[in-house]
Amino acid sequence: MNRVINDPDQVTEDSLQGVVRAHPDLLVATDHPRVLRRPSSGEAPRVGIVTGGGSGHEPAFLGYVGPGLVDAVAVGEVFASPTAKSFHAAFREADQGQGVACLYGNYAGDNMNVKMAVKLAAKDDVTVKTVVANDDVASATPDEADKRRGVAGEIIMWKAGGARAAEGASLDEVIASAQKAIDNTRSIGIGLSACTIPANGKPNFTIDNGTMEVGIGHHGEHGIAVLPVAPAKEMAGIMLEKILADLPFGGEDVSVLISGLGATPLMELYLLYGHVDEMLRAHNITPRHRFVGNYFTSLEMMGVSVTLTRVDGELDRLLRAPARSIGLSVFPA
Amino acid sequence: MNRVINDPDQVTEDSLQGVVRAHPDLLVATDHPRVLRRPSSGEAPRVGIVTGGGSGHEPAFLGYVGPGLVDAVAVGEVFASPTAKSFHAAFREADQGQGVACLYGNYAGDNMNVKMAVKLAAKDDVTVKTVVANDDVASATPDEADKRRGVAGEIIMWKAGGARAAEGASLDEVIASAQKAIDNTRSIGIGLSACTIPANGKPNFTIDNGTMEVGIGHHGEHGIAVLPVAPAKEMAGIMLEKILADLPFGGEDVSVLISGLGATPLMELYLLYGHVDEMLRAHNITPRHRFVGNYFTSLEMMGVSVTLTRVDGELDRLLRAPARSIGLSVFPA
Amino acid sequence: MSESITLADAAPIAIDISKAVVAARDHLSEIDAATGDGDHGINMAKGFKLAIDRLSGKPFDLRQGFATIGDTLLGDIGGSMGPLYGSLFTEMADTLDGKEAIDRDGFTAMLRAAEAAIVDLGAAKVGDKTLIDVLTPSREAYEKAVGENKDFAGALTAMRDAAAAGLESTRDMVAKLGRASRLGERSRGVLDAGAASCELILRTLADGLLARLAA
Amino acid sequence: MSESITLADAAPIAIDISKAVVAARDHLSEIDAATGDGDHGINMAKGFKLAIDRLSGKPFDLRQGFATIGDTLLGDIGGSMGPLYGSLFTEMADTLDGKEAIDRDGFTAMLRAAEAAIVDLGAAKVGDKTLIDVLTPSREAYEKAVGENKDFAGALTAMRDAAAAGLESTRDMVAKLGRASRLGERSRGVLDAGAASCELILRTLADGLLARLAA
Ligand SMILES: Nc1ncnc2c1ncn2[C@@H]1O[C@H](COP(=O)(O)OP(=O)(O)O)[C@@H](O)[C@H]1O
Ligand SMILES: Nc1ncnc2c1ncn2[C@@H]1O[C@H](COP(=O)(O)OP(=O)(O)O)[C@@H](O)[C@H]1O
Ligand SMILES: [Mg+2]
Ligand SMILES: [Mg+2]
Ligand SMILES: [Mg+2]
Ligand SMILES: [Mg+2]
Repeated sequence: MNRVINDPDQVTEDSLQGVVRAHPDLLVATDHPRVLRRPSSGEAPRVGIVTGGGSGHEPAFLGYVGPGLVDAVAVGEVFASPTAKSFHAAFREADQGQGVACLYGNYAGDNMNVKMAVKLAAKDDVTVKTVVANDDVASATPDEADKRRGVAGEIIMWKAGGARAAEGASLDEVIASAQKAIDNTRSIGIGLSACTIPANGKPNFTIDNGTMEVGIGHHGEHGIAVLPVAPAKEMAGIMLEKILADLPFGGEDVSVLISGLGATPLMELYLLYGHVDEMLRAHNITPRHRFVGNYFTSLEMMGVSVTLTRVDGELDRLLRAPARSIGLSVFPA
Repeated sequence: MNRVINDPDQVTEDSLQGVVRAHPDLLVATDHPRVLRRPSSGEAPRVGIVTGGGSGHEPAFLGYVGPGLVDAVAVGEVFASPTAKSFHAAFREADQGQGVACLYGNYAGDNMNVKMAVKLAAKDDVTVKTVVANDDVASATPDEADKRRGVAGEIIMWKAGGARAAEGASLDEVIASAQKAIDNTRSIGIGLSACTIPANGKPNFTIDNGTMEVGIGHHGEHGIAVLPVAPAKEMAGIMLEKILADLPFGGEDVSVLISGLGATPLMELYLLYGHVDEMLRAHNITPRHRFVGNYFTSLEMMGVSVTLTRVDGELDRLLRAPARSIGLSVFPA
Repeated sequence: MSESITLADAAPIAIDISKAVVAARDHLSEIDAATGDGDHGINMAKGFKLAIDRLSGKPFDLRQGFATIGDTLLGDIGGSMGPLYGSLFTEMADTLDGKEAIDRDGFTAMLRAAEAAIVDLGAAKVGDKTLIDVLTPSREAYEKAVGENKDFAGALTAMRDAAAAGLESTRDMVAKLGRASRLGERSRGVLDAGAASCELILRTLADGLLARLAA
Repeated sequence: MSESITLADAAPIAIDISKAVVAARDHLSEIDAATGDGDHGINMAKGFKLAIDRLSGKPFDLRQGFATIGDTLLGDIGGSMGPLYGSLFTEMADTLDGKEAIDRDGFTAMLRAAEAAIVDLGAAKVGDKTLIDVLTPSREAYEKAVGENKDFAGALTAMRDAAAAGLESTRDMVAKLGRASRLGERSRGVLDAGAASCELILRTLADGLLARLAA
């Protein structure tokens, strides 16, 4: 395992040191060692946006802290939910007296820790409302959509919620927009090789050479089918078929987000984007917002995910709003 | 080889299709299939900036086309210089009557192709001047610095040259600033695992598990030493020692750019940045500009590079100037 | 044979449990890798190791030992295990509040609190292929033995056997909760990681008490 | 034995050379991988395959064949090989301009032009571990044989042998140009990739002419 680390059990701590040194304009340390926040800005108080999740998915989650996006983030161990106390501390850091929107992904650990943290925050009179991303169509059938994982669609949720908060909207409005964003978002991933948690020292799952796992999760959770590696064009077809069957897309504008899972070269992500774009247009769907890059990764896993969002006037406005962060920047028009 | 491609011999073509579909605001196709350019902008004519190089280094090179950066790019096969005709076509696309600055990296193929292209351009009365990046300290001794490879320092050169052109400077001024940027820049990389050119189907070099190659090139060119993998802190020490010995840094501001080579997770790049930052400050050197990410990659190679630039008032201004591209964005202050 | 153990005498059991978890680190991760994300041993070992550090150097009794484990898991270990086992140990400690010793009925209260903590937070049911498949049958076996008037040692032995059987029962289950649930039928045929750690904890606890009862 | 071959008769040699390069694709890449970046065969094969496509279906002579190879390499193949071999074939074709046939002296001119094209662009010297280590001794051996009054076939044979020896000579050299030069002493002990392709091209060219001379 050839890594750029010191003690494998301390990668999260060590990495956070570097993050705050590299981006003091975006992220500062707090009293809680696993919580980072935007530096105080002197802007008018607004709804605070919090997220959190396991490490190893960089730029998610801390890479989406910044103007127009997230205010504070709770950072977990590699592939493990942050603690309840971390989420609680993040709520305190983000709160500006207007309440906090906690926008996170649907994993057992995160659900439990957020639940406990919301209770703790209530004792401090900090109102926290939540939206739980469940965009991964491969992780449960439509009638069990509440069991679905949150994956790269979380970025769209953060962007929508963050932009709405920046507009000065109320907590309920922010929650409604973030919920709307995720309700209109579907994702699916294809895994092409496994990854190794540093503290583990060996891959915690396997994808045989020459095979791809359709519907794989961000931690190597098994997908819906293991198939021989297909040409990129077929991969695009397989993924779009699952997504389009799940939410009636058609005749409207969408946002397309292609994320690498870590080690797949950027040139391949663009190659896939070309096919996705072509196929969508053939379905009379217009990619209005386009994101291609390593937005939500799983250490050095090879593979890709595709995230589609139906974009109405409101979501279009929120996606276009300026934002700045490690993972996503939108220039002022 | 689990890749997101179709025909392995067509990855470059196929990928370019996706790039122009994804970013019509930044990059458009031209009459030459291997040349992309910024869309026409209606701005006042200024010096055109061209670069080019092999594919597989994304976001380099095409990812640095955009406002405040590069105007046109010549795209080669994976790890191979673009053709002379491609460079020539890129010169034509970038020229606005004020001449063209071709800012590229020091490789035999690129040198020859640029040389032939400059001759071809002279026949069209397009003036082209060049700056050849040679920032890789590991690739030759100081007395043979003209043999050194260009690596991630090229980004600093593009940023400086692009910003100077945007200021309306003359061709000679743009060339002088780009040359100054690269003259004050030093890089070194550490390779941790090999990569596979799709058309090859198997790795074209090896890095044994448990070893690191100090000074590796962007195409797996051998470095200066193969050592057991060291802790990140030692890696930082090894790399800084080489760089600091080569150019008298001290008591001044620098730009630090940490680039992953492809598959090394972002959290490890930040982890390394933390050590580099700490060590520089201990040397009384202040990291004023900080870039951490996958800026210049080699397909799915694992490893990192560190690039340091001595920054005076002019370079500080040029690095701060607004820019927008796939690989690097600097917000208006 | 004594029927009660002072919390001071029982204190080392908190360390024994922690050490057992730390020693099982790779084993637990391997089980998790089969259906989950392979980190169960890492998270657990990190938390229990931290708890050992926090307990070292100062005197404590079983209640304080469990409370420290609970606090550490809740405050420093995320994932599912932080809140689940954190609440489990915190609630177990709470049942020992103000007591000097643990006896057969005290242990009933402790087991009930442990189970309730997990169910409240995670809403798992027997058959979902989680640690509840160890915890619930263990608590039931213990109470059944008590109902049959077995002594403390006998009830502990019954619990320990039920824990082992409970763990084994997860092998043929299809996961319904947690990461493994997305696997469906493919989760059948392997043990559940949380069930394995739960069995280890209950077994070490039972063994520690049994050894002291026999002394 | 004839002493001259018409360019029309010699035309298939352009295809033979191209096919030989395409067939050596993996072999050439392997050699390049030892000291370079392992793509020599890929670039070369892609270029020569394209040239075959462009030549197929219409009549051409050796001059046109070489000109098409040269154009294709210059226009479609980057790396070092596009400009180097592109100029080499273009300049070789130019020496055939206006001619009907190739003979002993015409071949001298062609070889000189080939060498000059490479030296002008790449400034390599014998001993730098590049294709010049095949090209220069081959040209010299050819001219020496001509000076010794050997016939066309004899001079070609001398050139072919010198090319093979030149290739072998690169094994013990330390690379001074191109990617491999960064290796220093570590580049010793393996052949040079460009030298290998150059030897293949010269050998195929000589064999094609020799076969026609003997006919
Ligand atoms: N809702 C739940 N109730 C009880 N136990 C659960 C629940 N969800 C998951 N588990 C347990 O958690 C274990 C996995 O723990 P761990 O691997 O540490 O966390 P994660 O799934 O976050 O990686 C499973 O084996 C299962 O026993
Ligand atoms: N300046 C030069 N003159 C002649 N031949 C050269 C020169 N530089 C490199 N070469 C040849 O190029 C070969 C490598 O070609 P290739 O692998 O296709 O290109 P690249 O080095 O760009 O990957 C070397 O083996 C060497 O023979
Ligand atoms: Mg986990
Ligand atoms: Mg090459
Ligand atoms: Mg797990
Ligand atoms: Mg090569």
